[in-house]
Amino acid sequence: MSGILASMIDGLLIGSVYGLAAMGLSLIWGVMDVINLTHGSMIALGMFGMYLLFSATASNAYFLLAPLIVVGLVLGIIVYWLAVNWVVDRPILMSLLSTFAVNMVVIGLGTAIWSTSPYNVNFSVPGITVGEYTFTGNHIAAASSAVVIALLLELFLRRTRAGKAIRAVADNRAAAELMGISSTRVLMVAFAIGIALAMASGALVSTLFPFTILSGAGYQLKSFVVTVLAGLGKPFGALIAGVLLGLLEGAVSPFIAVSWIPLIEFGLFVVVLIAFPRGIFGKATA
Amino acid sequence: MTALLEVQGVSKRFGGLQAVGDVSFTLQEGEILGLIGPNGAGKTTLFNLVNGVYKTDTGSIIFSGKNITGRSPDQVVHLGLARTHQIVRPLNGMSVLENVIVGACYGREYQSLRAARATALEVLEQVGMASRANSPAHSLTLAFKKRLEVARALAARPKLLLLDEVLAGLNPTEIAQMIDLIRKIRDSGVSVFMIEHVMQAIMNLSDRILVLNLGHKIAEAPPAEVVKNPDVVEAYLGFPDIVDKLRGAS
Amino acid sequence: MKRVIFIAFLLSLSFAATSSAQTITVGFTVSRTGALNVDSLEQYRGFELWRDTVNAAGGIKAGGKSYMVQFASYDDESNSKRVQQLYTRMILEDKADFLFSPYSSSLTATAAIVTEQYEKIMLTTGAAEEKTYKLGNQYLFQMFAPATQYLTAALDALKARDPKATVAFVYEDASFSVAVVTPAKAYAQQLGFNVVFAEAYAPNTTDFSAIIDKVIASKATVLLGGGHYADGSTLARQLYGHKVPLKMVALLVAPDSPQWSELGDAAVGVIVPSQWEPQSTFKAQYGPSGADFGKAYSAKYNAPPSYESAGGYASGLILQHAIEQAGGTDTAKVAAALNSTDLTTFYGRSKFSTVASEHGLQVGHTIFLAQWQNDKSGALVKQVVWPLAGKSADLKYPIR
Amino acid sequence: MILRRPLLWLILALAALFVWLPLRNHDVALREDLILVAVAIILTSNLNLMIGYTGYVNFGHIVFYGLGGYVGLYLATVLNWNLIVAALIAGVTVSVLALLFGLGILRLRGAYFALATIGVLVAVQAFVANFEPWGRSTGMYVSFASYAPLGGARRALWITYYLIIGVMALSLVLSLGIRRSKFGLGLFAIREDEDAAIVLGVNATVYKAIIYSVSAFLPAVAGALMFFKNGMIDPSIAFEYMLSLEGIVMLMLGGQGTVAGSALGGALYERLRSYLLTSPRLSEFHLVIAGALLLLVVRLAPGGLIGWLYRLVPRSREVVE
Repeated sequence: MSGILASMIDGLLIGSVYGLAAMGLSLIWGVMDVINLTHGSMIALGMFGMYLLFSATASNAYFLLAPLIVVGLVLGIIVYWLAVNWVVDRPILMSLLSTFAVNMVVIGLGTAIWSTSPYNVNFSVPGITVGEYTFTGNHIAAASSAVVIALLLELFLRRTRAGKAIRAVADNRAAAELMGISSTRVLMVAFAIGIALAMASGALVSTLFPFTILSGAGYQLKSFVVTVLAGLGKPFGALIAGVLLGLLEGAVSPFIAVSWIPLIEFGLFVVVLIAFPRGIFGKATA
Repeated sequence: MTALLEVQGVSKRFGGLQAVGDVSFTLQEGEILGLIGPNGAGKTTLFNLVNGVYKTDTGSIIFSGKNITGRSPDQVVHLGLARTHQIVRPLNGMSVLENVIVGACYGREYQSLRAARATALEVLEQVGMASRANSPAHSLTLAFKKRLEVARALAARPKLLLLDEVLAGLNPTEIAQMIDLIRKIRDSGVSVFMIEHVMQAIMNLSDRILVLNLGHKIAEAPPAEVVKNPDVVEAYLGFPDIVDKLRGAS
Repeated sequence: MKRVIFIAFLLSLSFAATSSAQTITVGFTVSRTGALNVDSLEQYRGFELWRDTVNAAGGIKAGGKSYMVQFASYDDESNSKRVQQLYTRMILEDKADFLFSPYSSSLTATAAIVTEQYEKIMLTTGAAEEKTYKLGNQYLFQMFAPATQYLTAALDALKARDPKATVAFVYEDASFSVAVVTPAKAYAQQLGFNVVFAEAYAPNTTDFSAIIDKVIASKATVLLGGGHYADGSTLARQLYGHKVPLKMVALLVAPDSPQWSELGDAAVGVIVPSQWEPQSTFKAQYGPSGADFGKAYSAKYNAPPSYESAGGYASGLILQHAIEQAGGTDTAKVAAALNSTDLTTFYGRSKFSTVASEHGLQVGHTIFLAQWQNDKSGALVKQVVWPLAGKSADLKYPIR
Repeated sequence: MILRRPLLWLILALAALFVWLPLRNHDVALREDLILVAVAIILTSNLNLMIGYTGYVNFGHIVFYGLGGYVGLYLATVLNWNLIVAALIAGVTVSVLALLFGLGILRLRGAYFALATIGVLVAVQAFVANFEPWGRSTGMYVSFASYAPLGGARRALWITYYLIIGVMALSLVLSLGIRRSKFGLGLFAIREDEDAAIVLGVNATVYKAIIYSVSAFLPAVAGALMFFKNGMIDPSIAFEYMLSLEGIVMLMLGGQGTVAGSALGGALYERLRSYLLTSPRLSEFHLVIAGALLLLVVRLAPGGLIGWLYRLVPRSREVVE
């Protein structure tokens, strides 16, 4: 197997986890026009949530996603009432600051509890070896879990009443309210799902890499890139954009030092923002 | 009389919609030119093309002897073409006076802050808002917000003023005051190009009227001729009461 | 939080005990938070154990007086931004008489600017990079063997076992590891090794798969590099997870920590260049023996000491020795005593360069290689494998 | 004169106080505290030019500080230029770069602009981390010899302190000057309604690019001075995302859009952080406290401390503005 192919498969696997992380950000942003700066800390909480649950139960880490998603939904509702409900429709700075404040509190509490030392979830799934390259079982399991969660979300949004309400509010809140949809409740549910997705992606990352309470920040930045590439409010687009970003990383890394990748990624991010403010998959018209 | 504004074959398309198609007209110095047409006729789009908010697809716009096609709104203001917005856009966080000072500072004369302040006070006096100079702009009633729009545009010391439905939403007393104001403005030497739905007013004020329908010009004539124009009557057929008003006004 | 209260408690105890004796204050910052926190805390424990041992014995006795030791220390958040503010504060407000360095070469470089200005002695530990000692400092004394030595030892050991090995360098792009790898690369070529791949990764890297794919493609059989604990342990885990066919892996700093054994199978066979190992059998001319230090440390912290802990403790010993030689705490006299120090403690030999162009550089201490091996009972232990004279086990090569 | 321009005199008095306080007892510890306060004020007041005056949320403002530090340190220690010249050239270089970046990303509005500024920050950091002449991730160290032209390290630190105080005073005077200028009025118009401002004749594209570039200048100069004083620079401390965000917190705390608010917020927040960091009981909770404080300010007093003061004592507005 050639190095570049192996590298791209690795990229594809990790890319789906980026995509899952970005879905939460994208959903919230698209539905309520709030850039959720608690995203990074929620990803970190997902990591520590997995760590605690795994240490307590020692069961298959990927089965623990379900209870963590529930925790995420509850946490999302709390954060929504604490910091988000009153900034919807306020200037963008307000929502940025209020979510950032929650982020600081969470990081601060996390630092007090866990310090900033790295933690690991010592769970491993046997990998697949092709020639001299081995793809770890954890990567494969995490990527599959991400895709399954993404599909479930897409089904929820397209097939259920609540999902349709979320899409209606995202599309045109005023019109949705006229049709009798309680937008506050819809926003709360969408926010809670966004947080649950962030936590789920954090939980998946925790099975791949060591993490500290500060680790969420890097994934938050990646989520921004992915969300912008995909266009706002397109959660499934975010998954695809995440995979593409992973593939891109995998495709270029054999040819340049890995430390250049952030420059390429964020350079691309700025260029795409300027050239296609609605995202590559967004509508072409302004 | 010489032509102040010459619009030649201007078009604008949004996706599949021809918002303005091949419109040409001339506005003479010192004239009040009215612009009417049913909803969606492309009136505000035409304004946006004239003052550069939108780029034209085809055609040219000559203002005061200069080709201003493709120039941005801020450049157009410096040449002496100011406008108001159909939906008022006060600078909410600032006082009434500051709003008008912005107009004066960045208008045709590009006045200094000190001169602009004097101009602004003068203009506020002219539009009858001197007593509200220090009120926050967001606290005004709609009628005063409309006057503020006019005041800001006037403060730019324009040669031509584009007024976009400054009468809409006002009560009869307020309408009378505004009509009076517009006359005074014209008398002070500023030409006026105005969109209006209040027919009685526009018929009375305008020297000539331009009628748009579905983005195309269907008439350009003095008020009395416009109401007799069969194309105009047909365009308004869906709105019989307006036809009545047109007739009544003449 | 508990730890803070505990320290406050200890401090108040030492106050109570010393009301009759004089005190000296030693200041330093600790990275209680941030990327360096594992390594920095181990170093701190060394300081702490030294202080408690000294105070329990009635303080440092010099010039007919006893000096009880107290600390002034703050969290630097693993970030040099506040280091100068905090060192200035310790010097001026907490009236620190002597200073220890923060952990890591870059934080130390920042602190040194302040300590030099105030002509305060700073013993640096956890700061192996040499550049700082070549800037004309007068009061800086390095406890660690300098960075150049770290991987040259590993290359010597490799040369003895497999002169045809192909070498890859994968290392953190940070002051310390760059200072280690740059001379090591040259040395590897000098020894005739084929260096097939070399890449620095950003500090905080957690995903090494791209680099690992490149290492596999390069057909390297030996990997040298690493940086600090967080990245080094991650790299080792992922090398293991991707089943990279390597015969030897030597990483900086990280494998020395007792926490390394938590890596399980991924830990096996990894070599670490070390400043000190519990198995080392130096004849201490001064202070405790290695065994006594290890026992006291394990009793207090419930974990074996790492070389950072030993370095921390040894800094205290060397300072204590110099104060005793100087007969007091006068900076000039203590500095003179440090300049003429040539002392072997449990930590090994310590001697500082007095050449003007590299004043304070450590010239007495040398590097060990330690390797994680399974002992007869299958437990993971760290064995000294180099230099051959001091080995406690043979180098396991290839790893598997 | 004082009655006509109270704030200008207040700024000069503040600068004089900053100069006098540590000098009185030659109190270097106080100087070290104050220099961080001064830097906080410099960053906040220049950030205010973008956020408070123009309404553009810049999340990557720290990029100017870091780049200034790099250019300045490179000129002062590698090429051995005079410190003041190096700092000024750093300021000009970064301003020119900001102008170029600005013309690109200022086409974006609202959240998109905010995100693009994060992108610029991370991209620049990644570039510098790979840039060989600037020492890649390892950064650059100041040789002690570099302090010799200023009369040794000890004097050099005092000199950089006074220069920083000068930059602080300049930042505040600049903010005040812009606030009272026609240029400032144009910026406020953009902040309130950019499209309306354009129709009123404000050349928003040029104005935004200019203010973006201007808001880069003094932070870059300060960066050059501070990293020279710091003795080393590396990408992680030069482009600290967290510090950039804290700048916004400080601004909100004091009150965006006002000169006094930006200074007050910068000073208070920095003192609070320093206090929490060195207080043994609270040091582990400094982020929690700062975060909770921010949430309260945003929620209860969105105008910040200054806005709150104006509401309590309306007369104070006339004095302070």
